[in-house]
Amino acid sequence: MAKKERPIKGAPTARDYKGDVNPDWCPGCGDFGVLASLQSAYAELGRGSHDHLTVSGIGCSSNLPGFIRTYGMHTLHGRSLAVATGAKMANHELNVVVTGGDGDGYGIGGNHFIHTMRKNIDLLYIVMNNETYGLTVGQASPTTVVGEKTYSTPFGNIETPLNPVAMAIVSGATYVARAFSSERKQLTELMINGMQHKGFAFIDVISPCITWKGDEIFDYWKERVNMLEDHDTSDKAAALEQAVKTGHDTQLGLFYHDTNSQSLDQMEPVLENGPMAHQQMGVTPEQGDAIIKRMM
Amino acid sequence: MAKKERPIKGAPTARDYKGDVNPDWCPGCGDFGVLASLQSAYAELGRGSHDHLTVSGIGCSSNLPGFIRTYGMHTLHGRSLAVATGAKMANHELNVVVTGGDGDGYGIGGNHFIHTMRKNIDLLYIVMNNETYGLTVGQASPTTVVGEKTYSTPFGNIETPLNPVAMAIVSGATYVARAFSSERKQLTELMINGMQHKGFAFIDVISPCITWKGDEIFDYWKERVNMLEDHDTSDKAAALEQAVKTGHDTQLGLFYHDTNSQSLDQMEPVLENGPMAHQQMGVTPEQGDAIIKRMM
Amino acid sequence: MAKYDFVVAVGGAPGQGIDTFGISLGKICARYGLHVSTYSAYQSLIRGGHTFLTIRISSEPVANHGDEIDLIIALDKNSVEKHIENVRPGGAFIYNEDDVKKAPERDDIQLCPIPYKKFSSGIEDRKLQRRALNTCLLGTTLRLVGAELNVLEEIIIQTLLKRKGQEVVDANIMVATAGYEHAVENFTQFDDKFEKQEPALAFVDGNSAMAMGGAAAGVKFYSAYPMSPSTGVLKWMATYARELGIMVRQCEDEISVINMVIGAAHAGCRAMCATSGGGFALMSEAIGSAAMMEIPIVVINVQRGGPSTGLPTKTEQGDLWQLLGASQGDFPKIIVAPINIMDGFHTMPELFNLVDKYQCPGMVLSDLTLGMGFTTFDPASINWQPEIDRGELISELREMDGEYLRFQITDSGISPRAIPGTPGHIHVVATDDHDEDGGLISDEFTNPHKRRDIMEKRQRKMEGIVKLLPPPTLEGPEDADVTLIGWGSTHGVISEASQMLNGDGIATNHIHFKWLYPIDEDVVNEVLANAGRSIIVECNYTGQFARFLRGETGFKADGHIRKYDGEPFMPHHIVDGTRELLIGKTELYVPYQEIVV
Amino acid sequence: MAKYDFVVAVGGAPGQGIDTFGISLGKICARYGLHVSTYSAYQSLIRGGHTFLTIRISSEPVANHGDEIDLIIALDKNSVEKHIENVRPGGAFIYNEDDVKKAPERDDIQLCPIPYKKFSSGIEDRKLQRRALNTCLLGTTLRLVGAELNVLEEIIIQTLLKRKGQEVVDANIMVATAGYEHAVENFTQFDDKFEKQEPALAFVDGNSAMAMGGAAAGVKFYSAYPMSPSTGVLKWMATYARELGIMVRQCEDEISVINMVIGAAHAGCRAMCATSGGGFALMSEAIGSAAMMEIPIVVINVQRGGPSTGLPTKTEQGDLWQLLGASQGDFPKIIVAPINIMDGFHTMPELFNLVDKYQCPGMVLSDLTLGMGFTTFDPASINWQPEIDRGELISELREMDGEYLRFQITDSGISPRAIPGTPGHIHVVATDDHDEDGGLISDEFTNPHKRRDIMEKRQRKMEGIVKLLPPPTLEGPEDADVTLIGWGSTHGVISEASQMLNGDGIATNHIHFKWLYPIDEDVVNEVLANAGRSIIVECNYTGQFARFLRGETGFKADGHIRKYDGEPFMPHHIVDGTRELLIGKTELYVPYQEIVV
Ligand SMILES: Cc1ncc(C[n+]2csc(CCOP(=O)(O)OP(=O)(O)O)c2C)c(N)n1
Ligand SMILES: Cc1ncc(C[n+]2csc(CCOP(=O)(O)OP(=O)(O)O)c2C)c(N)n1
Ligand code: SF4
Ligand code: SF4
Ligand SMILES: [Mg+2]
Ligand SMILES: [Mg+2]
Repeated sequence: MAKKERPIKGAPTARDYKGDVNPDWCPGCGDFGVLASLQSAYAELGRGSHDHLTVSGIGCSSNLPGFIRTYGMHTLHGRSLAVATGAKMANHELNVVVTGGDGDGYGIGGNHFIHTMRKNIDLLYIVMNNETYGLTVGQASPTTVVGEKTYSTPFGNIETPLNPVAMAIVSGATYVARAFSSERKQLTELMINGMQHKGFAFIDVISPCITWKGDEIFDYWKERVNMLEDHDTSDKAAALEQAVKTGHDTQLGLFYHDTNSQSLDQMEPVLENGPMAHQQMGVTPEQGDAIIKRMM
Repeated sequence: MAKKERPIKGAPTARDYKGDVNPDWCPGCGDFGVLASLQSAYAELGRGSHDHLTVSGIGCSSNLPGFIRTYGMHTLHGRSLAVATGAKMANHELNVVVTGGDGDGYGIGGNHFIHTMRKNIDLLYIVMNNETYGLTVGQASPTTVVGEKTYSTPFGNIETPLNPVAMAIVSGATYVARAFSSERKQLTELMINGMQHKGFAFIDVISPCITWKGDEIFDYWKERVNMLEDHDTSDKAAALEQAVKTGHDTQLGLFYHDTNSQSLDQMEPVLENGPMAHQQMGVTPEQGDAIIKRMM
Repeated sequence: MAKYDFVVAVGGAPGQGIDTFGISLGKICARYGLHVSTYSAYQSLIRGGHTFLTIRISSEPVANHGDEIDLIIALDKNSVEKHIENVRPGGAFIYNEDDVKKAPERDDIQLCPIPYKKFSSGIEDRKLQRRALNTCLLGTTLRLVGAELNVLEEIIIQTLLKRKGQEVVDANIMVATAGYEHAVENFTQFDDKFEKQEPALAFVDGNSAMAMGGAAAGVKFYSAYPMSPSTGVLKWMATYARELGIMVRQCEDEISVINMVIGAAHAGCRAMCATSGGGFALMSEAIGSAAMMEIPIVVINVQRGGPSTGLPTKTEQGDLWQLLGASQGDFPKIIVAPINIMDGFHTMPELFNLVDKYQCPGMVLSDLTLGMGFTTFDPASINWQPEIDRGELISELREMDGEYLRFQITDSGISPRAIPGTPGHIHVVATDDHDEDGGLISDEFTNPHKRRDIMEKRQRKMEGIVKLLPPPTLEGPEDADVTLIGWGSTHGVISEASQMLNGDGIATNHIHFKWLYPIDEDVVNEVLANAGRSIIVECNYTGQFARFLRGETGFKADGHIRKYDGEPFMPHHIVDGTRELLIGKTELYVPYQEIVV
Repeated sequence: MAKYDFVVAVGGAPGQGIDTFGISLGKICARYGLHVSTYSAYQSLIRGGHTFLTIRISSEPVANHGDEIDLIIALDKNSVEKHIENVRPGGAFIYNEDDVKKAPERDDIQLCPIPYKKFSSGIEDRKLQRRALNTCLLGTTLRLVGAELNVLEEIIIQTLLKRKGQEVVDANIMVATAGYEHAVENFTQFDDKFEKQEPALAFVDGNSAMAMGGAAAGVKFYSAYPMSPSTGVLKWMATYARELGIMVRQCEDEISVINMVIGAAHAGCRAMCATSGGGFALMSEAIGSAAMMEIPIVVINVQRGGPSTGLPTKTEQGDLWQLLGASQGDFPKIIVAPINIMDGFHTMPELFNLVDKYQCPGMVLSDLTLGMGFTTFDPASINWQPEIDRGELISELREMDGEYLRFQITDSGISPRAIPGTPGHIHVVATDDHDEDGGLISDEFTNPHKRRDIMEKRQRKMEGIVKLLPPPTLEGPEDADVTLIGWGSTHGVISEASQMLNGDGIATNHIHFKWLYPIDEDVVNEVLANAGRSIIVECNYTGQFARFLRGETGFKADGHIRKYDGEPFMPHHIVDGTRELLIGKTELYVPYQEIVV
C-alpha cells in the first residue's frame, strides 16, 4: 500500500496514521481496536511518520502494516522479530514496532520470541492473541484452551496452552504487559510506554476473532478481564507469580518493567558512531593495510 | 554403530549399556559423566535394552547415542525433540530419552523445546549444558555468560544468557531439574526418576567443556554448585522463585515435579488400542463404506 | 444419450455459503450419476473477499472447469456487477433482486431475479435468513437444469439436521422450495437437462482424496502445520483420526511437522504430512535427513502461487525445482505429481510401497487446482485395501548369521530395516554419514573409501526405483502433428484441449508426466519420439518442467504455453496457444485470463 | 629461475598445532614471495580426530595441493604409521623419534627422526613443551627446504608475544633452533630450495577472503549461526567488527540469520551471511521472500559433503541444485561460484553491486576446499576500494511527480527503492504478491492481470542481469581434442590437469563457469562451440552441473569425472580420468582416493 506521507500540521493525530487501505478484517474483529490504539500511540509519540517501521509476519493480524501510515514490512510467517531485529540493528534511530498473531509469534515464531527477548532488543512487540489461526480458517493455536473444538481438533484440543506473559518475563523481556483490544485507553498507554521503553517491550493483547470463536467471544472476555492492581512492576518474582496464576480471571496491565537493563543497541560498541545504515561503507586504505599486515 | 544386543544375565548393569564405540569426546569432557549416569539409569530401570530409544541432535554431546547400547537416532541439529515426539507417538511403549547440547536444545531447537514441554510429551530430556557450541569450536551459546570471550565474541559476549530451568517450568515441563555431570549419583537418580515420571522430564546438566572453557572450568563449577534444599517441588511459584534467583551460587536438584498432569499419550484416545506402530493399518471395507456414504 | 456438459458458477462473499452451495449441487449431481469438476477462485477469508466457484457437470468424466459458463448464480451485489458478462450468450443469470437497484442489462441471456426477502420473510432469525439465500437460489438452479427438488431436501437433512437442528432444516427447505417454484412459474428451463445415470457417484475434494489414499495405504501418523491450500488434508485426517485410528498432531511449525513424521516412521508407522511451498522450504533440511537415515516418509506439497507468501489462494506449478533441489547433497528420492483428484488417492499407496521398499523420502506435488477442486467418483473405483508392501522391515527377533548391519551394503542398495523395540537389532541411525553398521564416518573417522561405498549403496536404490516407475503416458494418435506435453494437475485440461484440436482437424496427441523423479532418459525419450511439433504446457513463469526435462533427456520443446497469473488453464487457452504457436510467431504463449474475480 | 614446486604435508592430532604449523610455514613462504595452496584433511575436533595438512609451495601462482608429497612431518605416532607411504620416492619424512618404538622402514626416502624430548627438556611447563613440538619440526623443515630460521623467529614473535608472552616465545624459538640445527648436522637438504622473489605476499584462507571482500564491498551487517566449514567468515567478521564498524550478530538459528539480514538490508545496510548446506536449507524460505520484497541480500553457502549432516569436515560441490531450487516459485536471483580463494574476495563487490542494482538475492557457492584452504596473494592485487554502486536507492526526500510507487513497473524491472526513515516515501513491502504501490494482491484482492504484470516486472530483471554476467572462460587452445569443463572451486586443479594433458600431447582446453545463474543460452553455447571431446569435472555424485547445463543449453558432455568421497580432486585424478574416458570404455570416471586420513 503506497501511503503518501501526509504533511502533518500541528500535533499529529491518530488520523494522520491511517493508511490508504481499509482494513480487510471481518467486521467486529478485535484487531480493529489494536490498529486504532497503535495509530493513537504513534501520533502521541510525536515523531515523523517516516521514522517508524511497522513489521509483521503473516496472518489476519499481520496484515496490520498495510493499514497504517508508517514504513512497513509484511514478512514471512513467524519471522517478524528476526527481520525487525535486523532493521533495528541497521538503523537504531527508527522506532520499530512488531505486530502479529499468536500463531505467528508463539507458534512458528517461538524461537525468535524467546531469543529476541533474551537479547533485549529495543522493539515494541504487540501480539494480537485471538487463540486461533485466524487466516487459515481457525485451527488450534498455541494459546487455544483445552477442550476447544476447532478445525484441527474436531474432538476438542488436548494440549495445554502456553502462557505468553510468563514466558516473556522468564525469557528476558524488560517490559511485559497484557491488554484487551476493547480496553483502548489502557492499550494505547501501554503502547506509548512500550515504545518509549528502551529494551524489549511486549504486549499480549486479547484480540478476539469473531469469525472462528463466535459472536459471544467479546462477552466471554469482558466478563473475565480485570485490572492488575497493587502490583510492584519492578519485582520479577511477583510478576511471575501473577503471570502463572490460573483460574477464571485474566489480569490486564503492566506485569513487569525493568528499567535498569540496557538494550542491545545501547551495549553494542559499533553503534557509537550512529546508525549502521548511515555509517561510512567499506575499508579505508589504512584499515586495509593493517589487515594485510596481519596476514604477512 | 552396530551394537549387537548382549544377552543380559541377571540384573542389568551399566556395563550392559556400554556401546561398541568409545566416546570420541576430549579426555576430561563433562559429557563422560552424563553418559555413565545414563548407562546406570537405563540399567536400573530394568527393561530390555531394545525397549529404549536414545535420540539426539548434532553437537559433541549429541554424539552420545553412538556410545550407548540402545536403539538410537542421531538426528538433525536442533530437531531431536520433534523426532523423539514422533517416535513416542508412534510407539509409546518405548522409553524415549533425548540427549543433546545447549546450542542444539536452547539455540536452534528452542521452539521445539518450549512446545514439547507445553504438550507434556512423555520424554526424558537431558541437556549437556556446557555454555558453548563445542563441536563448532567454541562460539557463544544461548547460555554463555555476559562478558565471555569466545570465537564469535572476541571482545566479550553482550547478550544475557537464558535460564533453562525457569523456561522449562513456565513452558509446562512437569519434572524439572538441574544437575552437574560430576555429581554422578544425583544425576543418575534424577534420570531414573525422570524416566519413570509420566510426562516431560527435563534435566539441565552442567557438563563442562574443557577444550573451550579451559582446565579450570570444573573447579569453577565445583565452587558454585550447591544443593537445592527445603524446597517444595510441587509448588510452581516457589520453583520459579528458586529458578530465577541470580547470584554466585547455582542450585542443583529437582525444582519442580507435577504429579497430577497427564502426558499427551495418556490423553490421546487413539492410543487406547496400543502403540500406533502395532495397530492394524489401513481402512476396513466397513470403514470405507461409511466414509464414502458421507460423500454421497 | 447425447453428451451432457453444463457449467454453473456461483459468486459471493465468504460467509454466504458458496461452499455449501457447491457441495450440495455436487452431491446432487453425484446422485444423478453425473460427473463434476469444480474450481473455486477465492481469496483469504477476510472482509472484501470474493469467491467465484465454477462447477462443471457432465455425463462423462471431466477434469477441468471448462471454457464457458451456462448459468451464474450471484449471491451478492458485487457478484452481479462482476459476473454478469461471464455468462455465455443463451445462458442464464440468477440473482437476489433485493440486492440490486437496477436490473442487470443483458438481452442475450435469461435473467432470473429472485425476490428473496419475500420468500424468506417467515424466517425470524436474521442470521439464518441471511444464510439460507444460497439454498433458495440453488432451488432455482435445480429447476433450470431440470433436477428434482427432493434430492436437495435429502441433502439438506443429511448435512444440517444433526449439526444445526430442525429449525434450520425447515427454513432451508422452505426457501429452496420457493426458489424452485418461482422458477417453475417464471423462468425457462435449459434444453439440456439432468438425467439420472448409473452408478451414483460420490463427491470429494482433492486434499481429502489424498488423505483417503494415505489412510488406505496405512498411514498411522499424520502431522501438520496449517497452510493453504493444503490444510484440507489435515481436516480430513483430524475428522477421521478416531474412527480409523490415526495419530494426528498439529505442530509448532513445519520443521517440527516433518521431523515428527521421521520419528514416527522410524518407530514403525507409515507417516506423512502435507504443506505448501513456504512450509516445504522449511522442511527441506529434513528431507535429506530422512534419506540419510534411510527412513521412508511421504511429504505432500500442495502448490500455490509464488514466490514467497505469494498468492495463498491461487494456483501454480511453481515448486518443481524446489522439490528437485530440496536439501543439500545427492540422495535417493521420489517425486510424483498426481494427474487428477482421484489419482491423488491412488498415488498414495503406490508411493508408500515404493518408499517403504527403498527407504527414502517420497514427495507428492499437488496444487491448489487439484487440492481444493472437487470431483465425483464411482465408489466402486476406490480400492480401500490396496496392497501394502512394507519392504524389508524387521519387527521381530530372527535368526541371523552374524551381526545385524542396519546399512548393510547390498546390490539393490536396500538394507533390511529394524524398528526400535525389536530385540536383537539395536543400532543407531545418523544424519552424519556412516558405514554399514551405522558408525559415523564424519566425526570419528573419515574414510573416503567407506564413504564412497555407502554413497554408492544409497544411490543404487535409484536404479531400482527408476525401473519401477511407469513412463509418461501417451494419449491420442501416435503420429500427430502436434504434441502437447504436460505434468501433474493439468492432465484434464490438456486432454480436453487435445481433443478439441483433433476435432478442429489438427492431429494432436498428449504426453503426460506423473512420475517426475527419477527419470529414465531412454524410456522417456522413447515416448517423446512420438512427439510432433511439441508444446510444453505448464503453470509457471520459467518453464520449470521444460528446463528439467531438457536437462534429464536433452529434449527441447518447440513451443511453450505458460500461465502464471494465479488462475488455472481453461481448455481454450491451450487451444488458442497451440494455434498461435503453430503460426510460429513466438515460442511462448501466455494466455490472457478472461474471468477476473 | 627454474620453476619451484614443492609439497609439504603435516599430520597430527587436533591440539598439536597443525594450523599453527601451516600458518607459520605459509607466512614464511609468503615472505619469500613464494605462492602457496593448502588443503587440510581434517575431522571434527574431538578425540581420535586426525588432521593432514598439505601445503604446496611454488614460485608461480598455484591453486591446488598437487599430486605428490615431497616432505611429510608427522606430529604423532598415528601420523607416522598412516603417512609414511605417502611421501614420494626421494622425499623426506620428519618425525618425533620419541613417538615410535621402531623407526619407519623406507629406504627410498630420507628419514628425519627428531629427538624432541631432548631438545625440549628445558621447558618446564609440560603443556607448553607438548605444544611446541610443531615449531621444532618446522625448524627442521625450514632447513630441509633451504629457508632461513630467522623468518620463523619473526613470525613466532609476531603471533605469540602479545597473546602468550615471552616465556612461550622463548620456548618456541629454542626448539625451532634445535630442530633447525639438528637438520644442519644430520640431514640432507632438498636440491630445490626456497629463493626469495618479489613481491612479498600475504597469506589468507578462503573464508576470510570472502569476509574481506564483503567488508570491501561495504557490508555493514553480518549475522551467523556457526556451521562448518563456513564459520571462518564469522570469525573474520567478529574479529574486525569494531575496527571496521560492522555489526556482527550470532543468532539462535539460520532462519533468524537470514531474516535479520533481510531486515538490515531493507533498512539500508549492505548485509550478508554465510552457512553450509543444512543451514542454507533452513534459509531457503527467506531467499524467496527477499526476492518478493525486492531486498538485496547476499548469502554464502560453503559446501561440505552431503547429504544431510553428511561429512562436516569434507568437501563436495553438492548444493548446486539446492541453490537453484531454493524457495518456492520463480523469482530473480543470482548464483555465483568463485573459482579460487582470491576470486572469493573479488566476487563480493561484484555481486553486491548486482544485487543492489537488481534488488534480489545473490548466492555464493563456495566449498570446503576453497573456504578452509589457504593461499598467498600479492597485497597490491587487492582493491580495498572497489566501486560501490548501490543502484536506485533513495535515502532522502526528493522531488517527484506523483506518488512514490515502491514496485513501479518499469522496462528494466527495477523500481527505485527508498529505505525506512526517508521522508516522503512511506510504503509497505510484502511477501504476499502486490501491485505497484505494494497493495496486496492475494489477500485483499486477486487480480490476475496485475499479478501477471508484477510477475513480469520482477522477472524482467533477469534479462538485465544475464547481460551483465561474464560468460564462462576458455583457457588453452581454441581447437583442442579434449575440453575439460568445470565450475567454481575446481578451476585450479582442472587448469593444471589441462596443462599436464597438453604437455603429454593431448591437446586440451578448459572451459570454466563462475556465474552459474542466470545463464545466457546463446552466449554459453558459443563458448561451448569450442569444445572438443567434452568432459565435465565436478565433485558430486549425480553430476549436478552437467544436468543443469544440459537443461539450460542442451549441451551434453561426452564424459564425466566425478568425485564424492569427501576428498578434493588432485590433478592426476583428472588426467587419469581423461585418459580412461578417451579410451572410451566408460562415460563416467570416478577417481580412486589414494591418500586416506
Ligand atoms: C511457513 C508458513 N506456514 C504456514 C503458513 C500459513 N499461515 C498463514 S497465516 C497462518 C496463521 C496465522 O495465525 P495467527 O498468527 O494467530 O494470526 P491470525 O490470523 O489469527 O491473526 C498460517 C499458519 C504460512 N504462510 N507460512
Ligand atoms: C542446521 C545446522 N546448523 C549448524 C550446524 C553446525 N553445528 C553442529 S554442532 C553445533 C553446535 C553444537 O553445540 P551444542 O548443541 O551446545 O553441543 P556441544 O558440541 O556443545 O556439546 C552446530 C552449530 C548444523 N549441524 N546444522
Ligand atoms: S478471521 Fe478472525 S482474526 Fe481474521 S479478520 Fe476475521 S475476525 Fe479477525
Ligand atoms: S570440545 Fe568440549 S564439549 Fe566437545 S568433546 Fe571436547 S570437551 Fe567435550
Ligand atoms: Mg491468531
Ligand atoms: Mg554446548
